[in-house]
Amino acid sequence: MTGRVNDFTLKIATVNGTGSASANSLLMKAIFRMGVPVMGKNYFPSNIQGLPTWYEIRVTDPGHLTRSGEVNFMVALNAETFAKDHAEVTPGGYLLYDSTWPRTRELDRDDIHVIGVPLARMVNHHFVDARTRILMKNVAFVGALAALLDLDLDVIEQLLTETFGARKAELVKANMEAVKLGYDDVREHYDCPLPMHVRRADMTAGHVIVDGNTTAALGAMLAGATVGAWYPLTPSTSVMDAFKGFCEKYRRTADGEREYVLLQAEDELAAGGMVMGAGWMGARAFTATSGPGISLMNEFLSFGYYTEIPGVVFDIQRVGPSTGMPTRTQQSDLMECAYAGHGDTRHLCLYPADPAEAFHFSMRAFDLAEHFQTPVFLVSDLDIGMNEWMVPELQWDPRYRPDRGKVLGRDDLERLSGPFRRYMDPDNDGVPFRTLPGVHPAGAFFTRGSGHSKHGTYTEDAAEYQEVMDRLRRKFETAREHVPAPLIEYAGKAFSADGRRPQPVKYGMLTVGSGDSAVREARQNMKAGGTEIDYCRVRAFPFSDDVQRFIDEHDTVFVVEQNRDAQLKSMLLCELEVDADKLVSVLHYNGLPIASMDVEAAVLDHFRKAKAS
Amino acid sequence: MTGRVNDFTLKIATVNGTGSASANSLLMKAIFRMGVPVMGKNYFPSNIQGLPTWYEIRVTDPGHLTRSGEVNFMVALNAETFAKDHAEVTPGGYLLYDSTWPRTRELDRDDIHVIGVPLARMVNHHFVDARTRILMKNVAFVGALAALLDLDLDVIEQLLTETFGARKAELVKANMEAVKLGYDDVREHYDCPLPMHVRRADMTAGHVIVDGNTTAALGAMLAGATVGAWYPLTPSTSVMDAFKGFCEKYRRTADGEREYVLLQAEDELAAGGMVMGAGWMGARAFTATSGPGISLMNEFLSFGYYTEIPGVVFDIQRVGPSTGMPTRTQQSDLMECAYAGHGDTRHLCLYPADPAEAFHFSMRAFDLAEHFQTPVFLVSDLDIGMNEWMVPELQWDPRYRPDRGKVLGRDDLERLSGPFRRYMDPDNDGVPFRTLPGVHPAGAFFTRGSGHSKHGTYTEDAAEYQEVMDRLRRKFETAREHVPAPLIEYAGKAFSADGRRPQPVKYGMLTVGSGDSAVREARQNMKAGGTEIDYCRVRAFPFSDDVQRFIDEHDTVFVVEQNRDAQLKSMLLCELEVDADKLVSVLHYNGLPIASMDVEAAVLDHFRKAKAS
Amino acid sequence: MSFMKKPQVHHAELPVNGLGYTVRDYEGGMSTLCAGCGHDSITAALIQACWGLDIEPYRVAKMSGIGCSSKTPAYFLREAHGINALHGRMPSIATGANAANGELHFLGVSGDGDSLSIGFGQFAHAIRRNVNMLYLIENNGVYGLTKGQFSASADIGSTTKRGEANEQPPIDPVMTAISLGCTFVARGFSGDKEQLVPLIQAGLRHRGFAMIDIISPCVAFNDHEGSTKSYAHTREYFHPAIHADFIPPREEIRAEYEKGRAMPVELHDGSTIVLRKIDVDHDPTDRAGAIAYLERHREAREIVTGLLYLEEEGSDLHANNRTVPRSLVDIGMHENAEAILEEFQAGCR
Amino acid sequence: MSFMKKPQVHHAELPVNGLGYTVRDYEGGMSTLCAGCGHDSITAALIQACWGLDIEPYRVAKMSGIGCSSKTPAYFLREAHGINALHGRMPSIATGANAANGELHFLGVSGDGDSLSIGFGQFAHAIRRNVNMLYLIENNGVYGLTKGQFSASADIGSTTKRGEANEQPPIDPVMTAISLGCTFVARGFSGDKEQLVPLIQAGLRHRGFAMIDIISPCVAFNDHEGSTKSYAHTREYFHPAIHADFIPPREEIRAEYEKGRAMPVELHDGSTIVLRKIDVDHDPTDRAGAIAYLERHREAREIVTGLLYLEEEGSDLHANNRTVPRSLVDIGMHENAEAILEEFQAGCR
Ligand SMILES: Cc1ncc(C[n+]2csc(CCOP(=O)(O)OP(=O)(O)O)c2C)c(N)n1
Ligand SMILES: Cc1ncc(C[n+]2csc(CCOP(=O)(O)OP(=O)(O)O)c2C)c(N)n1
Ligand code: SF4
Ligand code: SF4
Ligand SMILES: [Mg+2]
Ligand SMILES: [Mg+2]
Repeated sequence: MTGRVNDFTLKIATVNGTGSASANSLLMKAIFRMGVPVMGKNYFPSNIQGLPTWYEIRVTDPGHLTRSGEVNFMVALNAETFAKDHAEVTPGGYLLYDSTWPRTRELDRDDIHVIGVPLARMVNHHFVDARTRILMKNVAFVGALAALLDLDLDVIEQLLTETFGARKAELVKANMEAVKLGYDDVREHYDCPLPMHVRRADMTAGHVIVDGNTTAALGAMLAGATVGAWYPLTPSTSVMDAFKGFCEKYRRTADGEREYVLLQAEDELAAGGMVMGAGWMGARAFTATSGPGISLMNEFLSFGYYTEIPGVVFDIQRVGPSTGMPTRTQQSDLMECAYAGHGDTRHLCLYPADPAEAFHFSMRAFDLAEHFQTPVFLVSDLDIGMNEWMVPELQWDPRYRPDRGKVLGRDDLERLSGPFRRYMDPDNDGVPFRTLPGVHPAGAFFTRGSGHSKHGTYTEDAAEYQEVMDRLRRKFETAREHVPAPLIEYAGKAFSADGRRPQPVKYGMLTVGSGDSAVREARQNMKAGGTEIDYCRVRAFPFSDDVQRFIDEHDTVFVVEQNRDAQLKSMLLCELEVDADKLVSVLHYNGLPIASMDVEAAVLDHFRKAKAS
Repeated sequence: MTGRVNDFTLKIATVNGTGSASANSLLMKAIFRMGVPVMGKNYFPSNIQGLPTWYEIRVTDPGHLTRSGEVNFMVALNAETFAKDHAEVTPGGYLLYDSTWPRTRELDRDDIHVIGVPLARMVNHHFVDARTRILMKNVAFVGALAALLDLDLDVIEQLLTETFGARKAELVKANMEAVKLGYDDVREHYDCPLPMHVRRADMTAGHVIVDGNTTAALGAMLAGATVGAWYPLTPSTSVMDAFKGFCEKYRRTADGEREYVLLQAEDELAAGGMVMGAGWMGARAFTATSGPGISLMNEFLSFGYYTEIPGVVFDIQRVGPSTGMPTRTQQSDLMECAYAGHGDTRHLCLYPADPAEAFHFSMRAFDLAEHFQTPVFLVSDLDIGMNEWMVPELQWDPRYRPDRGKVLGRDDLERLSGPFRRYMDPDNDGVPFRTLPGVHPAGAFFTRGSGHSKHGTYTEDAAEYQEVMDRLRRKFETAREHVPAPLIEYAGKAFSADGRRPQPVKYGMLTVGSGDSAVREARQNMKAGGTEIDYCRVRAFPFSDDVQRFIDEHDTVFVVEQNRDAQLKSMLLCELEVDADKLVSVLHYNGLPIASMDVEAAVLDHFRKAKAS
Repeated sequence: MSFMKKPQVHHAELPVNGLGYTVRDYEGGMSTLCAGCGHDSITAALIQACWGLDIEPYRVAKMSGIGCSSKTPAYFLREAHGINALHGRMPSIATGANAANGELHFLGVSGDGDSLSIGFGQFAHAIRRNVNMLYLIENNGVYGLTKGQFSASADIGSTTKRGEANEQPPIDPVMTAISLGCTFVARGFSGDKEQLVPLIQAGLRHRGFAMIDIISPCVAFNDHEGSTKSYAHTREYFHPAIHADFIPPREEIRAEYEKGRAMPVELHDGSTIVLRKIDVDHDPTDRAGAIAYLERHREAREIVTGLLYLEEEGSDLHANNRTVPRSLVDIGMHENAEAILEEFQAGCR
Repeated sequence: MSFMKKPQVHHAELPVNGLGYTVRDYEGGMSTLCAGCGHDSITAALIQACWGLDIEPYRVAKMSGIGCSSKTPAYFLREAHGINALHGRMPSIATGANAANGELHFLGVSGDGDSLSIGFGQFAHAIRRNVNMLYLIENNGVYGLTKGQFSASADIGSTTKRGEANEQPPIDPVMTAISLGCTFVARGFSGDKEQLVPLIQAGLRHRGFAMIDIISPCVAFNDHEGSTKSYAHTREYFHPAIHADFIPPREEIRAEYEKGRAMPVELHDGSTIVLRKIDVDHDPTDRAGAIAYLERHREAREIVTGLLYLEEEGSDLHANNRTVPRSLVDIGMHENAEAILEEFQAGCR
């Protein structure tokens, strides 16, 4: 662990509400600007001020934008968690602490390098105002790291200038002073840079740093969503904040009138109803929430399924059950989203893996909702939604046209002979025609969550009821090949008998959403160790035939997911024809994003056990 | 279809709000009193007055207390549904109608016997008051049937006397007059009794006629439930009406003080919270609801699971999704109940098959809830809950003692050294100790749905969080062998290799809840046709090992359930190690209780197809 | 503007309105309610009110929750789109629908159970948002559809058919609405169509949330002696305070009003409501006064009816939002999406 | 009665109450709220109030919803069982818990978001049921925990930190509670402990639902200029109306009160509240008058504080139910279950 140039993990332990968040971003962005791929994960507490918070930065020229699972450099600035943070450093790694308060007794490991910087002392000496002192301590450690890791001070200054803008030049100056304090002190006392450091490269061109809630919000706006309804709930709140920001910029007429309505509902149940109301009226409408909100929307989801009203629900998953850990990540709403609501219901779900896909799937969700006239979930999570990710630049597809689905307009209705019948299946795809309120008298019908016939009339008749339910099931089957296909990668190069795809190897690995990069790194590491594994990432529910085939063509498929109860595996078993023995669960559910090491360890463990038995 | 003595189905079509409900009960009870097994199913509309309603009575000395699927005698008194009702009669069967309005044009079938009785004319002639005329028309047809089917008039008079009591003797008299009107008219114009009729027998001794909502309510009272909270919702409302009735009788002190509290909540969400509040305090508490209510309780179910608060939820399932058909039956909340709530949650569920089991499982639910400190579902349905069933008399087990679970009392806490730790696993069964508010200062802890450690303290720590989640899963595993075992019956007599159970045949049939009797009759009919099938009825979730074994030991298992999406089959696939090919779904979901014919037809169809391919 | 070619001479005997429609054109499906149910009378009043206002039926959005009352939108305006929401959740559906297209007439029908029990939160918050709609509570003091349990509007001491007395204080929709800032608050009685029709008309024309609490007896479960929501009890304690005469835009105010007793209020569309004080004590434009007046009469158990509070200056959801004055249904596409995307990403490097 | 052998001489310097406890014995875990948060002051007032009433901590049930305010029950009475319910759903938990065992002291802490947005329905219905509990709303006009969105108690015109103005009328918990029939309604300010402590004490002793709306500024998100829930604004518009002096049972009323300005009200446990009128206009036992008074001051934007409405005769949930006067936790077993079963079945043949 000495010469890890451009390939190490740095973790910063501080207290929230002290300005550390901006210091951490600054650090991450500086590395990015130096052309080196970088991953950032924020582990913040569920309060406003005073609790432990961590930020993990992985500098990764191999491009593994995921947690490795180890920490090579710890910046331990929180007394409360010092012991734990100290213990977490990998042997051979580094620990930086604020030596204003020497911790000689606690520093009892001889397998790591300890760097003491008297941050508080220097900063208090230099700055007067109390709040400034707190904030600048965090900037000073950035300076220390800049020296140790060989970060470019010009880049840092440039970033500060961009943040504060020309008008707040004095802030840039103060911040740079703090940077210098740390920088100079460390250069005075330590050999800089360390053998583990950052070296300028050219690997981040064509990339951006974004979070998935912002990209999802942008997708919603560009897809034409005009009504958003929500209730604040971590970690989904920033979707709506971002949506509002975009709309204020791009959705106001010259004289300031809004071409959108954002409704802060009284709770998630009402937010769900608002989306249904707007969808019934014909607008593209959505809400963003997390597990507790989905629970509250269950009745409306059952309603939306049965009445066939479009609407989009962003579920930014967090740790459950119940209030759980609101600021930690998990994939534990997979089943709830797919089958939400009482009665026989099933919902289309899209599973983005990163902020780029969150953007594209967000747009896709609106198209699918209107095409299939049903609530559609974008199932994201806190890791995708709130962490800053380096992703390839988002591309706009100039051919994009919204798919508004089968809606009879005024002229269609004018030509209609006989009454409009809402729930027929004219095209044999399970998708009926709909009409919108206020367009034409001939389009009128009564939408109800109670029993209805294919004509849209009230019914309690067994056969009439069943006919509609059967069509709904057919509609869902149609969707199977309309939703995003899984992403499948084969390890081998040899082609299968039919020549259409490479010959599968013995093992497959299947995951969903934010598990992607950890699985990719694990695969690569295992390949280096001689084990080849094919890969499938499910991107939507219902599962397409490709998923079935992928499972069929492998002896063993590792199903990697971030929940306790193997929810993805359960859904595969429910929905496909799968031999249960084949599927081996790799489960991770402690609230931290899954690390490549977690995947690797589980798979290797399985091999070991399989060999032993 | 002539000489079907004691073995036929009678169906009465009327309009609701006309007093037909009591006439139908009278009819059913009279047959029961004559010693002949009888089944009654009520298909009533979701309004108060004026819509079509049907009542189906099966007279069944073979003891098939289920719908056969055919109607041998139709009493068609509703003009609106006359055509349909007329068409439904089995060839060779009978149709009785009110010939006050002759329907010669509509009576166009020559394969059935038509009996016209001028009910309205006779009744209007005899009675003066308008409301009495409406009511008595329904009593008059009972008289007509009494003549045709050879029912005992004394039994009818006795039943009327019991209903109205001595104080309303004039009502008994009026009713008997109406009965006689019908009776005499028919005897005058037709050969009575018909070849298809009732013959006194002695097959109902030791049986009672009860509905499952009443028995479940009685179970709740006898299990010691002291707090009930609910919001009116068909078909669950009568659980609470019955509970109240029992408590008013048996739970008031000499001076009228109540030893229970019944809370009519403002909605189901609040009802769920009230149950949790009472459970936290230590009382046995429950709610009764149906699908929409479960949807609304999702957040609290997730809370109850994670905080480990006992509580019982009766889900009297009706037709979904959404408002669906509130007065029709279905088993479409199976998955929602098992996995209700966001995050990794799973709930104990009990599945009674009839009102007798509803009684026993209701009591059991309270024991399990306190033993495992978790919400427990009693998953019943409208068919069990609201229809009158003939069942063997309920037996009280004198050894019954409530299982209040691991609760530290005042003395335990007095002896406690060190702080109380809520979420440990002292007995290695996943079940921690709990304490109740107000008992002792040493028992205090803070219950929260947010992340907590095994000590019960707030945590955002990955390992501490996971530890609790893992124990919760262990607790669920422990429950597997504590919940009611499946009921398994083998067709064969030969014993298996280990001598412990009969040798299985090739085919198995598996069902849940109210599917029981239809499957039993189908099995018996198929056996007569030469096909033997073993039988397993799942009675609880989680599924015990016996269910796994049953599936393992058969080549094909028909999974019979009353929903569209094969929810039971899905759960079997998720929870057990099952080869999906083995399970063949038999699905019925049109809102009527499944008939034996539905099962038989589906199974025979499968065989035919299997042979063909 | 109508799309439908009306059969010219149907119902020749019936008068036609400004659009050439007869009241028949405002009807809906057959009611499945009990004979004598108050709700059916309200349906009739609604039909008449809409006919009288020359409203194009298809430009109305009919909405309801679940309950006997909530079934009624199927029984009027067959050419209007309708939606039966979930129990208690019509306000959120109405809010979303109105947000999407504020150009239609929004007409919500609810029950006392639907609005005051399960739906109380949504009801209150729709008022706060001042969603531009007419919201009727068909108030019978019970849950009709689930067979007669007390609702939250049942008065203390009111009894069930079996004689059990309610012991909890009622939630009064009128008081609630006024204190939550509702800008149009009225109470009527299903048995008094003459009073009700102009109230409905005024409510439909009011810009903002107009709430009318309508006592509407349930003959099946709450019309017995001992009930305070029966026909008999309502008639006995009926206390009209402010009569509202609705006068369409640009029509002259013809009736003669006693001085000091009539207040004309012009609505945003040019129509006028003449508030005729039956009870001089009450000034329906003074919120504090109205509340005090209601509270005094409540203590006397009187059922005060009429247009009880009116504020025509409030700004509705769209005014607060400064929404463009048209439907948002087809508005959201961006010509310059690619540029927007690039502008955004420029800040992410 | 206490089970705990208290270490005899700890905190020797602190005064002890009737049970021999010091205020330290009423404390809880360390607060994790922001320094300066109003909620922490309320916690301190609660501690002092309970100490002063000689309440046995373990006989209190502490309950809350979700929010910064709802975290506070972890910071006082460490010997009491506590429960953090779901967001907005504490009233139902409290109702069920109280139904199960009405013998404890029930103390609920909520926020304005928790009670007036998501929880408004439950809040209203717990009032209707008159659950015997003290219910505090720590009212800061924002959602603190989710970082500063407006709550339903935000006043029209109040601005966010970024300057956006709220346009929806506020829900006033005091007005709401009175009009829903709440029997004890007060308002306080986290910055005025002297007024607050006796209000809390009176509320704890009141039989029935006692609601105290406490303005409690959020220093992180709503203490800026333009906010109407800031310390500065609250102090400026603070208008004490009725001061409550709480006097324990059998203690003599010692203070001298100006004639006509003091009203002693005896509570069910023999303690007394002396209502001291600061504002002679206001009679806190006259509901209609109280409402009118509040409405007038609301129009003047004044924040009226004190014990604003009190009715000591109301009957609570258990009184209405006629529950046996003891916990139901262990009561439900039937000696004669077999006979009951048989009696039932006798009617089923
Ligand atoms: C979630 C939910 N809970 C319960 C019900 C059952 N339910 C249907 S209508 C109703 C009450 C209706 O009362 P109200 O709104 O006063 O209407 P009314 O029938 O009296 O006109 C109830 C409880 C339901 N449909 N949905
Ligand atoms: C169902 C649900 N929705 C949203 C949230 C997120 N949430 C937590 S606290 C809170 C608002 C708290 O506001 P308030 O009650 O005023 O408390 P404060 O923090 O201001 O004291 C919200 C929206 C949640 N916990 N649960
Ligand atoms: S039950 Fe009552 S509310 Fe329902 S239709 Fe009948 S009379 Fe009307
Ligand atoms: S955010 Fe506001 S309410 Fe929350 S702790 Fe901080 S100051 Fe208090
Ligand atoms: Mg009602
Ligand atoms: Mg707040």
